[in-house]
Amino acid sequence: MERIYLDHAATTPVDPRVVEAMLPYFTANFGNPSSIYQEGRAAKKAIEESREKVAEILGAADTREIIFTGSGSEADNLAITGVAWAYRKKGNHIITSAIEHPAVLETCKELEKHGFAVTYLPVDEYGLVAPEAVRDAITDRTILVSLMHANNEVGTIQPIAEISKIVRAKGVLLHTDAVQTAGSIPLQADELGVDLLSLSAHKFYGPKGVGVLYAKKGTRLHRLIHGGAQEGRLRAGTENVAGIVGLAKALELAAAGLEETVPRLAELRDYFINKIFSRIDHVKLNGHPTRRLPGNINVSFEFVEGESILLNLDLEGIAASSGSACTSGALEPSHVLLAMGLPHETAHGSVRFTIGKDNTKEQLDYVLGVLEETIARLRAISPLYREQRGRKEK
Amino acid sequence: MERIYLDHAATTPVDPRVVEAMLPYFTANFGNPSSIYQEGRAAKKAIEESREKVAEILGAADTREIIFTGSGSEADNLAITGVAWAYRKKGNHIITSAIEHPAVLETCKELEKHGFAVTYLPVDEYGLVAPEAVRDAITDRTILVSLMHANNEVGTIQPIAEISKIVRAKGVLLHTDAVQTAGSIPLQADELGVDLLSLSAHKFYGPKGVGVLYAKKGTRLHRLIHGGAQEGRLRAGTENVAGIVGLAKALELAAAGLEETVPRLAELRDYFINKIFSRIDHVKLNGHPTRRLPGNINVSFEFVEGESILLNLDLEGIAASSGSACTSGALEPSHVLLAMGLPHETAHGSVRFTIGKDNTKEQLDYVLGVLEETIARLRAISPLYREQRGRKEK
Amino acid sequence: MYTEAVMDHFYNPRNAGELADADGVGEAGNPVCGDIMKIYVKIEDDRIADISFQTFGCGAAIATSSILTELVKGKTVAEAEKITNRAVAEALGGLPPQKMHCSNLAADAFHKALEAYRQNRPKPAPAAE
Amino acid sequence: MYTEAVMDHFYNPRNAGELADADGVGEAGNPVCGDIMKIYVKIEDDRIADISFQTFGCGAAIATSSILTELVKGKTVAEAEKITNRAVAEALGGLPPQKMHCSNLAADAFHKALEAYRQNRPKPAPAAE
Ligand SMILES: Cc1ncc(COP(=O)(O)O)c(C=O)c1O
Ligand SMILES: Cc1ncc(COP(=O)(O)O)c(C=O)c1O
Repeated sequence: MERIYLDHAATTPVDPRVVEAMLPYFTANFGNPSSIYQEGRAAKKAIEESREKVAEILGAADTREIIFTGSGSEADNLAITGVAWAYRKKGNHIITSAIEHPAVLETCKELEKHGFAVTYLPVDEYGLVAPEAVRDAITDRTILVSLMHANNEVGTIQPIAEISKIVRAKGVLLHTDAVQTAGSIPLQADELGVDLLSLSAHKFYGPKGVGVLYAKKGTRLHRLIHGGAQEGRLRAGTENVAGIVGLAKALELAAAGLEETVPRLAELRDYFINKIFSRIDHVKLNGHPTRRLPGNINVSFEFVEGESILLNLDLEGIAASSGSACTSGALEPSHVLLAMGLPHETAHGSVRFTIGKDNTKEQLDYVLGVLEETIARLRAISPLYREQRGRKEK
Repeated sequence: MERIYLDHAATTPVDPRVVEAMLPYFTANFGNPSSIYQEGRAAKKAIEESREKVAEILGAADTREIIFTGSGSEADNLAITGVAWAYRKKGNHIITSAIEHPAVLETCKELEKHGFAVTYLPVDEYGLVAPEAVRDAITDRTILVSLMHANNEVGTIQPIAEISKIVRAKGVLLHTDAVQTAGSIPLQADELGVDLLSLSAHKFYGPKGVGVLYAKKGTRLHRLIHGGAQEGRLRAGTENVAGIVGLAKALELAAAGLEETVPRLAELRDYFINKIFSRIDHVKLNGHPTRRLPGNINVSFEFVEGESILLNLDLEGIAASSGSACTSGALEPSHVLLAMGLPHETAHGSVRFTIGKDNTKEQLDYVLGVLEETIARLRAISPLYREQRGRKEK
Repeated sequence: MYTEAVMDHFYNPRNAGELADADGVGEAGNPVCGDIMKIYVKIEDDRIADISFQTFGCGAAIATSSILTELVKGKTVAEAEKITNRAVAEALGGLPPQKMHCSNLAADAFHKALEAYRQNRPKPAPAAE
Repeated sequence: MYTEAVMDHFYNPRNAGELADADGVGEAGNPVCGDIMKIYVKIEDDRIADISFQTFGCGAAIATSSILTELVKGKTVAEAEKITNRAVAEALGGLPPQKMHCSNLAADAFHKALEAYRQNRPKPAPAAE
């Protein structure tokens, strides 16, 4: 059976053209970029050309603003810890939101142990941070605001450019975790008005284990991984040359395709959402109705639990994900859904489908059929559904 | 012209069998190991099988002792910072040596800013740390001793097993940076008696951008990169699945080949050293005459500067490296050579050749010829050589 | 992640649904945790004559409920009562560690159903001396 | 890393060696830093009639020494004296940033050689009034 992969927010397959671009850097061009001889210079050149590509696509003013890291998480850690320690004398206050990725939240929690104070801003029912709440939270001790560009679970896109005006007017640095938006929607650091921006190659058909931190010129950063002088002394360790080349190639391909993919995926997304609502009752759309990533569908099916839905879909050849605690081995369901005000039981029943560039309408139609059957089957054995049936029927 | 690569301590080409093993994890098996569906489970399985392989080869008692990182540098940083913060209540003293890799030295320097005290032990003229010096340096505030297994520049192999007895008797943890020994000589964490051990795939024909920290069961560690629950909560970020598979495959191939490569490389090494000494005057061997890595040759050619030697060799198709300041853009020549007592000018004239598994005696003979001419040519224009010539002639 | 037995019971749950004329109903878990199990029992001649379950929860929760019904069906109450959550997990060939606590509650629900049955049934007439 | 001009002057250095009958010798740098340049000049009719260099140092150090000798050879002392380290680097099509300071000392050595020449030569007789 052909598998249908609908979890592109989790990771994506590497584009064959990206693999092709990477291959020479494993074998023929394997030099260490720090070496001065021919093999080293070739590797260095590959990295610097990749840096130029990435800088151009992100609207960076200088190639030195691009720092290659070992993941999106590392980029987030470097941005937040890096600014925290570099600006410690100026202040100790950081502002973020309740729905950030753990790479941001856990980094902030860690800094709290070292004398930093962190404000976790709430979000509304759609997952939006209020710009005024950012303004009100800033004090004269605030050194950094870190707000994600789009949420990985519900796809809500934050008004970063608007928030930037407030943050910059107060002379505070702004970081955005753009791991979900890089390669998915147009993304220009200068237009967004951010000082720091993280991304991760494996979210846009690039390899796993390589990310970027964009850090605007003049932003001081303390490094996270100490050692050699690589990446402008901001990230030690022999560079993952093949990975960096792959990241740049993937970002280039994604950027070139955006004009076509954004509207197409958004159309598939809306088609899928509408069909779910017309075919299944007691469903809730999580996230914002319009300000959401083109490929993101996040719905809660009441009276059933998310993991069991995923298992069932998986058996039918479909890959999707859930904010249920059971899918992550956590005790609590998704902190994002809870922050948006969902009751625990509804959060447990959430399923996220994220469409990628190769998904088709036919695949979605097949998924809809399986989904309808799955929900019916699981509701039939759910003690919660039975109780409800009398009260409200479609 | 066929290039002759003699800088295997800097990096190695990825073995084609390793590339082969990695390829499926870019495309067909691209799932996120945290996902519960088929694609995710396959990726998870690949990581866990790799972990088992690595654990077995390193003599680990439990697969959970193997933590995959984004580089050798990250493994070093995680070991040292991780132990420092986890044992902060027990003490704040760390012991290391003056000849460690920057990934260790700079991490220690960073910790000094956070209230830790670090002892940098000296080495003798061969680059050896005296076990008694370790004993004498340990106080009741000492929480960690970090000493490299073999030095990357001069190849000197430290008596880690002997030092372990002293360190463990005092109830102190022992970390070894085995980046240069993993895949080069037999390496068993249990036999060495270390609690933590770092390695990096690109030093043994694996990919760049992936490393391992072995951390013996019971060793508490504070993580460096915060976020998701990957790697037993010790290293957040979506796993570099292809890289991890490549690392394990490369280590497996290296381990299987050791019995054959160790004596063969040592023989080539000694042949090369002897020939240099018989053909070129005013040469000094840096490092230990016998306790050195099988592939390492480090010599100083007096009256000439290392970078100019490398440039000349490079023009003749040969890749080697140097402890000269000029090759790294640093102001000082190699901290390793200076710590071993070499005068600055001799350190500037050092050249390191590191032989790999595919080098041949014929290649070395060609290199010897070029080297002889190069040294003669550069000495002919050196103001230092002229002055010396009268005094001491061969 | 899951054994074949878990997947089989998840995909083809045995004895799912309500039991209209149950002698006892027991429930364990709560929706906040994401797992609720309801077990219905019918007792005849001191035996588990019929049993069914309803479960809101993950694959493990559904599978443990399903296999429990198979494990105890037809047994005497005294015998059936000995079942533990651990025995249920073992019958499935094991569960992932993080599932052992939260999703493995079927035996608890079953014990509550038996308790309810005891509460409900008319006290037996005292035996003639 | 290096321009073609640097590599050319490194590999085929011009005017390398000692000048037996030099009118002035100048030296810059020191072995601790890894760069020493020695410039020998022969002056005739107030012109740089001959010039040579000896250099211990990296590729950039050798190349700057070599091109300096070409740049000033044949010029009048007054003209040649205007040469700067920057001009030497430019004549090579530029140097890597980290090489600008430590390895770009040929002009300094040359200026010292001219100074030595002035110190050495017999003072010219004062012009008749
Ligand atoms: C001894 C030693 N430690 C650590 C490292 C760092 O490894 P990586 O470059 O993979 O970060 C290296 C090599 O660069 C090394 O030789
Ligand atoms: C919003 C967001 N931030 C950060 C990350 C972390 O990226 P990585 O897994 O490459 O470390 C992810 C994905 O895992 C993400 O979705």
